[in-house]
This record gives sequence, C-alpha cells and structure tokens, in this order.
Amino acid sequence: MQLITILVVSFLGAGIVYLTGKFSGRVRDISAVLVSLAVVILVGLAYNQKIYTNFYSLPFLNLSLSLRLNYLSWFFAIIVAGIGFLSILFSLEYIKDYQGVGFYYFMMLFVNAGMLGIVLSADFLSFYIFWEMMSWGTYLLISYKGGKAVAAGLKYIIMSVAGSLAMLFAIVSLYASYGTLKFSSLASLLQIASPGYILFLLLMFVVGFGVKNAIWTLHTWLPDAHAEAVSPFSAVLTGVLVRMGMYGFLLIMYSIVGLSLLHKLGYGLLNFNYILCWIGAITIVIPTFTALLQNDSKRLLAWHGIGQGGYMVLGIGVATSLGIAGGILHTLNYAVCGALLFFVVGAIEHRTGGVRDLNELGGLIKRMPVTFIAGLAGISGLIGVPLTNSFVSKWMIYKTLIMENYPFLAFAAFIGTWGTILSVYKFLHNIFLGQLPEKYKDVKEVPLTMQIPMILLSLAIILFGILPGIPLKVISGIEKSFGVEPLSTTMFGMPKEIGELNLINILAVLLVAGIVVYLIFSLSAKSRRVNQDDNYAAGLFVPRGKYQYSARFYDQAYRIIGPYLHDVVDDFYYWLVGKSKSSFQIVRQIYTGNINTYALYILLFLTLLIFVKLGWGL
Amino acid sequence: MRTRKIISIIILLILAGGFILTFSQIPFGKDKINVAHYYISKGIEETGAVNIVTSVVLNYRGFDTLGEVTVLFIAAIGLGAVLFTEKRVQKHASKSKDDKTKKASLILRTGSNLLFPLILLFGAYIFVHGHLTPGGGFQGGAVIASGFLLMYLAFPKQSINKKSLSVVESLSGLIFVGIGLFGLIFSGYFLSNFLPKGIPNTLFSAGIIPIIYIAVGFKVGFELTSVIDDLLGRGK
Amino acid sequence: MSLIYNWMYYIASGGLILIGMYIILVKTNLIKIIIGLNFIDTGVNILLVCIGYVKGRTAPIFSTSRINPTNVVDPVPQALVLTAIVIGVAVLALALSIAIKVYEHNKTLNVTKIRGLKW
Amino acid sequence: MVNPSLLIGLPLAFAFSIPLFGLISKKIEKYIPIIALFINMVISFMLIPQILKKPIVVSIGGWSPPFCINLVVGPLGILLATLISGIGFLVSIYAVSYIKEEPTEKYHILFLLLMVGAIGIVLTGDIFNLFVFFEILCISSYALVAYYKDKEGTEAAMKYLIQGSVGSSFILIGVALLYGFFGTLNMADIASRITSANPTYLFITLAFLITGFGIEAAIFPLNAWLPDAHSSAPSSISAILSGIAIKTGVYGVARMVYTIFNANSILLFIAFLGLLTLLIGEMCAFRQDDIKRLLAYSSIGQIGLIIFALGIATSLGVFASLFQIVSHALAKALLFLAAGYMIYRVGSKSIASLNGLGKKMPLTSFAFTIGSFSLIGLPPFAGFVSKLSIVYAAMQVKKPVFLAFIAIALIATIIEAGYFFKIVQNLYFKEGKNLDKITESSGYILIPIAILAILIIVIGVHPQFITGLLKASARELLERAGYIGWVLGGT
Amino acid sequence: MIFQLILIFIMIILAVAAVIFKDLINAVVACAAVSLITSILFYFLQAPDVAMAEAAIGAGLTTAIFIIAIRKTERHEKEK
Repeated sequence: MQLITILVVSFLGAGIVYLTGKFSGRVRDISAVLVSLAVVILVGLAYNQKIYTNFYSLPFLNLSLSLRLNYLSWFFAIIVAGIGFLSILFSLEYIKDYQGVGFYYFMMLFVNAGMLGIVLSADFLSFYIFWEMMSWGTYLLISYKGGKAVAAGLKYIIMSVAGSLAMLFAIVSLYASYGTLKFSSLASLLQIASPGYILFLLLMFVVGFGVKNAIWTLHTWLPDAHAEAVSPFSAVLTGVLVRMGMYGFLLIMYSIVGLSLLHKLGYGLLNFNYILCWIGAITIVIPTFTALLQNDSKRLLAWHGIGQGGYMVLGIGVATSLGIAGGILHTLNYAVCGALLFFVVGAIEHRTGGVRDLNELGGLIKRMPVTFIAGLAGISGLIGVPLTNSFVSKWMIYKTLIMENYPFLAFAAFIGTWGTILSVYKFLHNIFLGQLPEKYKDVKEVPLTMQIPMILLSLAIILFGILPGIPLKVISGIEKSFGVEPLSTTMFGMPKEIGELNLINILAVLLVAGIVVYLIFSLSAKSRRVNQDDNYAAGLFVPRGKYQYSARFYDQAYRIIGPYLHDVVDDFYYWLVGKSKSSFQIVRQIYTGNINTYALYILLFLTLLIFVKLGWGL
Repeated sequence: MRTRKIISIIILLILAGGFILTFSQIPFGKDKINVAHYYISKGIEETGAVNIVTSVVLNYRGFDTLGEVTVLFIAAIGLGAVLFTEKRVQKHASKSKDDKTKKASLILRTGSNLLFPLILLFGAYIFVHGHLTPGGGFQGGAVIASGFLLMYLAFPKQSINKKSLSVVESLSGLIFVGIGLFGLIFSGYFLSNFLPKGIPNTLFSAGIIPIIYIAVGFKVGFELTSVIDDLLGRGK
Repeated sequence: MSLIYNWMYYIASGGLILIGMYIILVKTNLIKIIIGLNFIDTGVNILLVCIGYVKGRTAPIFSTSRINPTNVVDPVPQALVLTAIVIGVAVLALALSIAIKVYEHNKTLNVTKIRGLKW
Repeated sequence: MVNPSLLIGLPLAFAFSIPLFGLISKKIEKYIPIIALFINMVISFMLIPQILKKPIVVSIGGWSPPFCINLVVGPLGILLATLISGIGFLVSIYAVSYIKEEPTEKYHILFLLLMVGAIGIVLTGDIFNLFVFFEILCISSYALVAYYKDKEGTEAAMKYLIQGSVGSSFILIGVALLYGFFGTLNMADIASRITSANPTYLFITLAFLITGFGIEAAIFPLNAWLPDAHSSAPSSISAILSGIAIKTGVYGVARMVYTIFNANSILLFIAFLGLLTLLIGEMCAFRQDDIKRLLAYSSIGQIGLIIFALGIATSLGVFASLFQIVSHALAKALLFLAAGYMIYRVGSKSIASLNGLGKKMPLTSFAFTIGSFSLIGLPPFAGFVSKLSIVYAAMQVKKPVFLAFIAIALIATIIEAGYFFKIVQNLYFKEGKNLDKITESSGYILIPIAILAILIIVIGVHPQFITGLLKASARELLERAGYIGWVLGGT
Repeated sequence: MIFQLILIFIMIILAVAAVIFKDLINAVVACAAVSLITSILFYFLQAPDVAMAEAAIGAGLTTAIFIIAIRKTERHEKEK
C-alpha cells in the first residue's frame, strides 16, 4: 500500500472538500468527515509495514524527496489521523455559524496532511517542506477567528519561522557537508562527525523543534495561540501539532544521532541530555503553576499543554529505555487528554455562547452530564490517576528518574503533578460543580456529533489506562528501531524485573473498594432532595444570587506566588521587538529625501570603491 | 552647509586623483586606433559614403543611431505626457493670455519671415549631404528646429498643428525601422545596406544612408520643435 | 610644453565633469542642478572626442581623394559623441519639464524644501 | 530560423506606428503593446530550444562581429528576454483597463519602448549599445514615473532622473575609458584583451561602471531613488520597474564583473554589498504603512539577496541568483499588480485601508497571499526553491565568512516574514470599514494576476521547467572563454 | 596650441562663473558660452560633425529650452 496514496488522499481531499463547499454545506461536511476517516483507515492498514519510496526528484540539487514508514512514524501518524478525524467530527456542529467555513475545513485537512507528510518523510528536505506547509497553515487557522487571534497568529508565525530557519540552516549545512539528506545514510555518516559539529546541529534542531514543542524559553506563543484559536483546532494544536516537535526530538536525538553518540557529547554532568532534562523539568514546574492562576479555561489548558510537554522532554532526556518509552507513551496520553479537555471547553463554549471565564461558569453538571464525564476523565488523565493512561507513563518516568538517581528532577516532576492536581480541580469545580447561574438554566447537552469524540477519547483514556500493553508494544518496536534495548512489557503493565506494575490487581482493588463505598452510601439514611432556595430564612427575602464561593479560586495563592510567575520570557521578546523597531526607525532615516544627500551617497560609494582597490591593490 | 561643501570637495579631489591615474594610461594624441582601421580603410567601398563618421554612425553602428532616434522619440512623447493639460484648461489659458502678450518688434517679425526659409534650406542642405560633407540628420534637424524656434519667438500666438508633427515623427521613425526590416528581409541582416552604393562623392551614392539621414533629419527637426512647443505650452 | 599639450584637453573634460558634480552635490536650486548635469554631459563628450584624436591628422572625411587613409582621426568616438549629445538634450528637456511640474506643485525650486517623499 | 533581431525591431516598429494607429481610432492603441509583446514572447519561446544547443550571434548590418554591433543571444540573454516579454505581456493586459489617466496613447508608447530598452540591454553584445538601450530604459521610466503628474509623482521622477543621469554619465565615462584602453567596443573583444591593461587603473574604470549600473540595480548606497519611484509610479509601471528594470541593472553589473573584467577579487565585496542591501531593505520595509512603498523596500531587500548570491562565485551561486531573479520578478510583479488594483478600489495606499479585502476581492487577495508567501520562501512556491538554492550555494563555499553572511540573510528573512504576514492578516482576518461597494476586479485585471500566481505555484512545485536554462546561463556567465569563443571564434 | 589653451582656460572660468551666479539667466548664458567654446574645441580636435552638432544643439536649443523653463519657474536662486 503506497505511502504516497495517504498524502495524495489527504491533500486532494482538502481540495475536494473546499470545492464541494462551493456547492452545498451538507456535502462538504460529509465529505470532510469521510476524507479524514479514510485517512485514519489508510494509516491504520499500514500497521507494521516497512516501506521506503522515492516520490519526487530535484535533479538540479541532485536530491530526491522520499517517504518511509516505521514504528515511530506509524505511531505518530495514527495519533495525527485519529485526533484529526475526531476534531473534524467535533467541528461539524461547532463551526456551523462561522463565516468562511469552507476555508476552515480546507485548512484543517491541509494542516493534517502537512503533519502526515512530516511524520512519513524520509529525508530532511521533504521533512522541511511539509514542516513549513504545516506552520503557515496553522498560522492561517490560528488567526481564523479575527480580533485578538490576529496578534496571537502573528506571534506564533514569527517564532515558528525563526525556529524553522534555524532548522533550515542546520539542514543545509548537513547537505553541504554530506551531500545527502536521507535519515538512514545521515545516521551512519554522523557517527564519524566531530562532537562540536554534532552539538551545533543538535542546538539548531532543538531551537527548531523547541519552538514547536514549546520548551520553556520558546513557549510564549502557545498560551495566546491556544486561547485565541477555534476550539477544535486548539485540540489538534495542543494534542498533535505541538507534538511534532516531540517527533523531531526523537528523530534527531535517537534515530539519527543515536544513543551512544549522545552520551559522548559534553563532559561529565554538562552533557546534552542532562541539560535537556533540566529544561524539561523547568518546563514542567513554571507553566503548571502559571496555569494555576489563569481564569480563562483555554489559557489554563494551554499552560498545562506546556507543562505536560515538559514531562515528555524529561522522559526522553533521561535516555534510558524506560525513560524513552515513558516519554513517547506520555506523548500519546497527553494527546488524548489535551484534545479531550479542549473538546470539553469547546462544548461549553458552544452551549454558553463563547464564555470561557471560569468565574462566570458553574453547576453545569446537571445540564451537560456527558461533557462532565468527559471532563472528569480528561482531568484525571491529565493528573495521572491510576486506571488512566498517563498514570502508566508518569509512573515510568518517575521510576526511571529514581532508578537513574536524579533526585531534583524527580522532585520537580512530583511538584508538577501536585500543581496539576490543584489547577485541574479548579477547572472542573468552577465549570461543572457549584450552583448553576440563572442564565445557564436552559443550557442543553451538546449535539451527538460533538459527544461522540468526547466519549471515544474518554474510553481511550480508560482503555490505555487498564491495558497499556497496546501502545507499549508499538513503543518497544520504536525502541528497537532506535537501537535501544526494548522494554519487555505485558498486556497489563510491567513484568517483575523492572518493578511490578500490574494494572489488573489495581483494577480489582478499586472495583472492590467502589462496591463497598456504594453499599455504604445506598444503605445509609435516605437523603431527601432539597431545592436550593426553598430554605427558611425567617421571612427575609432570599436573594437569588450565587452562594457558591468558588469565584477567584486561588486568590491568596495568586497574591503570594503571582509576582514570581510573571512571564519574564514573554517580556524579553516584546522588549527585543521594541528595540529592533526603534533601530529600524533609525535605519529608515538614511533616506532623507534630499537629492544632494543622495548624490553624496553615490559619489561616496564611488570613492569607497576606488579606495578599496587602491588600498588593497597598491 | 559648510560640512557638505568640505566633504564634497574631498570627494572631488579623490575623483580627480582617479581621473589623473586613469588618463595617464590613455596618452593624448597617440594613435590608439584599433578597430577603426577597418572603418577608415574599407569605409568608402563598403558603404559608399565619403564621410566616414556618417558611415560609422549609420552602417557599422546603425543600431546605436536607431536607439538614439528612439531616445529622442521617448523624450518628445515623455515631455508631451508630463506637460499634458486637458483640452478645456488649455483653451481657458490661451484666452486669458491674449490681451497682454504684445506682438514681437517689427524688425524681428520681418527678419524672421525672411530668414526662416533660408534656415530651412540650410538645414535641408545639411542632412541631404550627410554622407558627403560634415553634418547629417541630427545637425540638420537641429538647424530646422532653431528655425522654428525663431518663428515661435517672432509670433507669440501662433503654434504648429501638433497632429501633423506627430504624424511626421512617427512616419520618419517607421521609415528608419522599415529600412532596417527590409535589410533583414533582403540580405538577412537587420539594417544592412542593401541599396546600390553608387559612385562615391556624388549625391546619389552610399545606398540607404541618405534616405535614413533625410528621415532622421525630419524626425529630429520636428521632434525638437514639438519639444519647444510643449515647453511653451501653446499647443492646440 | 608637451606636458601641457598632452594634458590640456583632459584638464578641460575632467574640470567640467568635476564642476558638474560639485553643482549637484552642493547647490540646492533645481535648475542649477540640471545645469550641472549638462556640464557633466559636455565634459564626457569632450573626453570621448579627445580619446579619438590623433596628433597631426585631419578629419575622417575623404571629400578630396588625395587624403590617404592612414592619416585620419579615429571616427568611432565622434559617432559615439553624436549620439551622446542628443541623449543629453533628450534628458535635459525631460528634466526641465519635470522641474516645471515640480515648481507647479511645490512653488519652490529649493531642493531642501522638496522633501515630500522621505523615509 | 527566426532572427533574434526581430525581438527588438518588431516592438520598435509597433511603437513608432502607435501614433499612426491613433489617427484611425483611439481604441486600438491600448492593444498594440499586447500584440507586440505577445509576438516577442512567442519568438523567444521558439528560440529557447535552439539556443540551448548553440547560442546565436547576430550581427547588425552584415559585417563580421568585432567590426559591428552584434546581438549575442545566449542562454542568459534568452532567459531574461523571455522573462521580460512574458511579464511585459501580462502587465500590458493589466494596463488596458488600469490606465485611465488622460494621455493613454503616450503611456502605451513609453511602456512599449521601455520593454524595447530592457530587451535590448539583455541581448546586445556591445557596451555602447548597452549604454544606449540603458538610456532608453531609464528615460522612458523617468517619464512613466511622472505619468500621474501629481505632487509625489513629479518629485519622485525628479530625484530618479537626477540620480539616473549621474549614473548614466558614469557608465559613459566607463565606456569612454574602455575605448581609450582597448580601442574596441565589442564586449567579447574587450574581454579577450582585458589582460593587456594595468589592472590597478583598469579597476577605476570598473568602479565607474559598477556605480553606473549599480544605481539602476539598487545596490545599497545607490538605491535612494527606488522607494520614491516605485511607490508614486502607476502600479503597472512599478510592477515593471520592480520586476524587470532592476534586473537589467543586475545583469549589467554581472556582465561587467564576470564577463568583461573577470574581477574575482571584488566578488566578496559585492556579496557584502548585497547583504547590506538586503538588511537595509528589510529593515526599512518593516516600518512602512504605505503598501507600495513597503513593496518597493522589499524589492531592495530581494535585490540584495540576488546580488549576494551573485557574489558567491560558484556556478551554483550564480544559478541560485538567476533563479531568485525569476521567482522575484514573478512574485513582485504579482504583488504590485494586486496591490495596485486594491488601492485603486479602496482609494488609499495605507495598509490599514486594505483591511477585510479578503472577502470583497477574494481572488486578488488570494493571489497577493501567494505572491507574499513565495517572496518569504514558503515551500510549495517558487521563492522556497530559489531561497533554498541560495542558502545551499552559500553553505557549499565552506568559508566561515559566508556562514555568517547566510545567517544574517536568514534573520533578514524573519523581518520580511514579519511585515508580509501582517499584511496577509489585514487582508483576511480584520474587519474593513465601508467596503460595501467594492467588487472583485474585472477581467483584464484578473488574467495577469491569475497567470502569475499559477506560474509561481507551477515553478515552485516542478522547478525542472526552467532549471535547465538556468544552469546553461550560469555556465555562460562563469565561463567567459565560452562567451568570447561564440562571438569572436565563429560567427 | 596656445589659442586652444586660452579657450580651455576661459571655459573653466565660465563654468565656475555659472556655479557662482545667483541669477539663473546669467548661469544659462555662461553654460551656452561653455558649449560654444566646446564646439570650437571640437573643431580643433578635427571633429567637424560633432562641432556642428554641439553648436546647433548645445548652444542653440539647450539655451532656448533652459530660458523657457526659467520663464515658467523662478528666475533668481533664493538661498534659504
């Protein structure tokens, strides 16, 4: 089954959807869903096949673009296709009343196709081409809503162009020194390269992928982009698109440079991996606690996206087989949870007319039960409660940190989880629990096409939570392709030699505990359902206001740690832009408008030329 | 203003130094003729023109002159475009000017009436004998233009019919390019001298040269007149 | 004496070119700048002609058949100068017409004041 | 076998005949440039296969090469001639319905003669003839910049004229000195005798010629005229000036440095100049709020990139700069045409007034987006392939100075991305005021914009169409012995 | 030879005068005188064609065009 068909189907599909959009909305929606479903099926069929095809040649640079499929690319391809399909399904209802809907569907499918292209490409040139197409596609989608989204989109595209130009610099220097850009041949050629050159390459690639994966210093575009983008696209953005940076890290650090070479970089403690781990650790702590302080639900989730990205970087930074597996598994887990939570926020936004401020919402549990369950599954997935998928991956990351005895990194990871629990509780409580304000009295549940993706993702969280073996089998295949000795895993968890993790026992224990709690609860005194406001208040008129105290949840915490968590990196970037703007203003004044000065420039240039020669010549 | 003067003087001194250095390599008056030997020795029998400069201008380097005529054509058209004022504005302007422009003095009017045909004759003589005596299309045209300039000075209100000027201009330009294209058709080279050379030193010799120079003479003459007319802003 | 003779025409052409450039650099009146352009053109024409001049030879016109071909001045620079003069006039006419239009709009010919377009 | 001298003779005949056609009926004049340039395009397309086998040397007037003016129609010449005729043809279609200002007959004559000048520069093999065609190009562009006769137009034309004529005088001085040194005007003849003169004094002549052509090629200190001229000229003219006129200046510099003077020591200095032009152009462009002035400054930036690539003396470097010339000509012509019509419809040049045009003029803004993405160098478009080959050519040189240069060039690309993305956002994602009466552009406007956009995508996706011709022209520029052989060796 | 030297000297003086004159008409006249002397110099350089051209175009028409232009704009060069 040709890889090129996947790409052709997805790119042409986007075109066809746009064209059908010209005729009728219904046909376009159906065809969009069908195209993304077809892509999911095609990727699913290509499970464990090893394919390598040259699909286009550029003779004047004697280069050829080629595609390949192995476990790593299949793993990310299925995530891209899955989340893409679900977000298209989710946006059927969501996007209905926006204008330029045809453009939206075209761009969604185009960005998905770009991501598939990145994941499947086998040489850096096609990798870069698809990477850039994905970037400017995302730029158009982020600024799709207009208003504040325009500034967010511009901020995103500038940082992503800067990152990808750094990457282009490294790619072309690779091509200039080795004459080929194929991953396989580069992997062997780089073994004999000088450590300094490899460090330079890795630095450039880390900048390029770091911007996309929002590691700490390069993360400032992410909160605005997620907050302003359309919810279905924010789900794709946080779940999959940002993880392309992760795919890039895995690609450059393990499949090209290779584990053995990585250890040789740097001396003692200062080697490349250790620094990466520390960046990962900082990326966990600071964004998670800034998430704590956010009042806008999307911004809160965006900061969590950065935080969870820190776990993944930490995982693969440790460079043990358990760590790498933990990092990759966490990529999948967070993709599922992040997308699910953004679907939840999107559903609420859809029903409450675009309200995202946590202090306004409340008590929606009665009106939107399915969304509540999905939200509950999502946040428990985010925290890593046992029986959810990220419990397994966080467990693996903690275990490897402890076994490799990095105490401070482990401590940072724990604090991260602790911060996640605090802020995620605020998220769930303010939206679903507490008293339902009047204006949301008639809020109905979201239509079916928006519920299906939420339900599917919640089931996935639970499924991978109980049976981690499914993704771990693929991940061990990936580790084999990296040359790292693969992790021996059972369907339900880890075998004894790496420390027992058997999820079936945990499941059994929790089931028993659940039944016992239920029995106690149902046998106890019958509780009478009481309407909130018919309590006797000695004849006083009972105000209909909110009794709920949940507004401004962590106010005290905000006053204490707020000043420290001010995003200093963002200010640095704005300062930099301001400084360059003023310097451009000075440069602009070269053209004074006076013709004598212009003639002076011409003659100065002539005399300079004569002097340059006389100086050198004589 | 002071600093600008000082800087420009320093620059000009450096340029002067550059000039001196370069001119020292080109000795004045020495025989540096290289390609031109061919023109001088074989000029007459190949082009039939006695005035070698004319044969170089029209035959050997005819493309330059074609470019040259185009440059003048562009200048005239460009001037017309830049100084173009809509019809109604012009009528209004010429009406208001009627009263105060007094007629030119009697001497000037009669003198120019007398001289004008002589100048035209002299101009025509120059460009007809382009290949025999020094002079040619450009010089003859300029003389004709100065003749028209004299008429403009003498009669402040009159001006030439612009329509006929532009027709003559484009016609003579077409003749020049047409001869070039004919050359291409007949002997395979653009602007080649396909007409019989005739006997040197007689009026009807040197193939296409006199025809082209007559066309160029008319063109330059009328173009410079239309330039002056546009500048004076009297055109109808 | 021969030194002066050799350098006489170069001084003339170089002087004219440098004076023309000085005008463009320093003078602020638009018409004065156009005069400067005219000077540069004239200077370059003199340079061209005196490159073609050979001492003790006559003009390249064989009106009387007794001039043998060898002692004639180089005709090519003269052909070039013919073209250059007419190009000079063309540019000059266009420059003056645009100067008239600039004066119509800005009511001044002082270049330091005509600075609508800058930065 | 079509004679290349038709490429210049025919449009000249058409130009002279426009006033005569004008007598018959006023409407015909608008279509003559289209016919003339269409014929030119067809001739140059027919010539390409033949020239790839063996370049044609055509002598004007029938004498053997060093003794007459000859047209050297090599791969470089025919590449640029095709580009000029093609873009000229498209812009002449655009001008039919865009130019409404009164003396339209004079506009079309000047436009056609500007094209003749550009084609003449690219094909001629004689430096004085190069100077004459350069004059034709310059004078017709002076007149056309002042075509609107408004305050801005005349001032811009004034400044352009003074600097341009100073430049032309420098070229004429250079030509005179070359004649003084070698006694011949034929480029190949001079190239073969170049070693016989003392290199130090020869360099001063090269300095004059580079300054002269540099003014038209908008190298850093010499390009003060460009922002004013391109922003106040009619849009079809700024499209031609940005797309073609600057390229002929760059061709002039390249011909002088590579073919005639073989001055390899100055190439590093030219690369540095190119980089300086790139940086200054991009920096100034960032702060503009007038759309055409912004596009003019971005032209300066792109020309800086072309000259930088020219300064890399390897064959891939020249190949990359020629590729960038083609992709920039297409993209910049498209941008100026699209922006020109938007300004014409909206009424003001400021970028803020372009808000929300994406919905009212979808096709024009879509084409504008393609053009700007191609200029930034995003993948599926022609700009990406040319920028990639420039970066690769600079990297291949392995000298650390070129690594620093290309890093700075990439930073300049970020600046360029900054302002282009801002404009694209204004078009699509911002609400525009009183845009109700604006409708999509008419037929004559859309055809050239659509064709240019399609060309950019086609060359971006499948660059093989033109890479063969580009490689041959890069070889022609670098191997000057080959050039001399064509002209002097055999007719 | 001496006569040519004197002519060149006068020409340079006239050129400098054209720079200094405030009244544009005087400057134009000086410019015409320069081109007249140039045409005489061309005669001495054995270039009759060019001499005629320079005389007719340089001295004749250029001066006329300049004066027409000055009449349409300002006559005196105001310093500031």
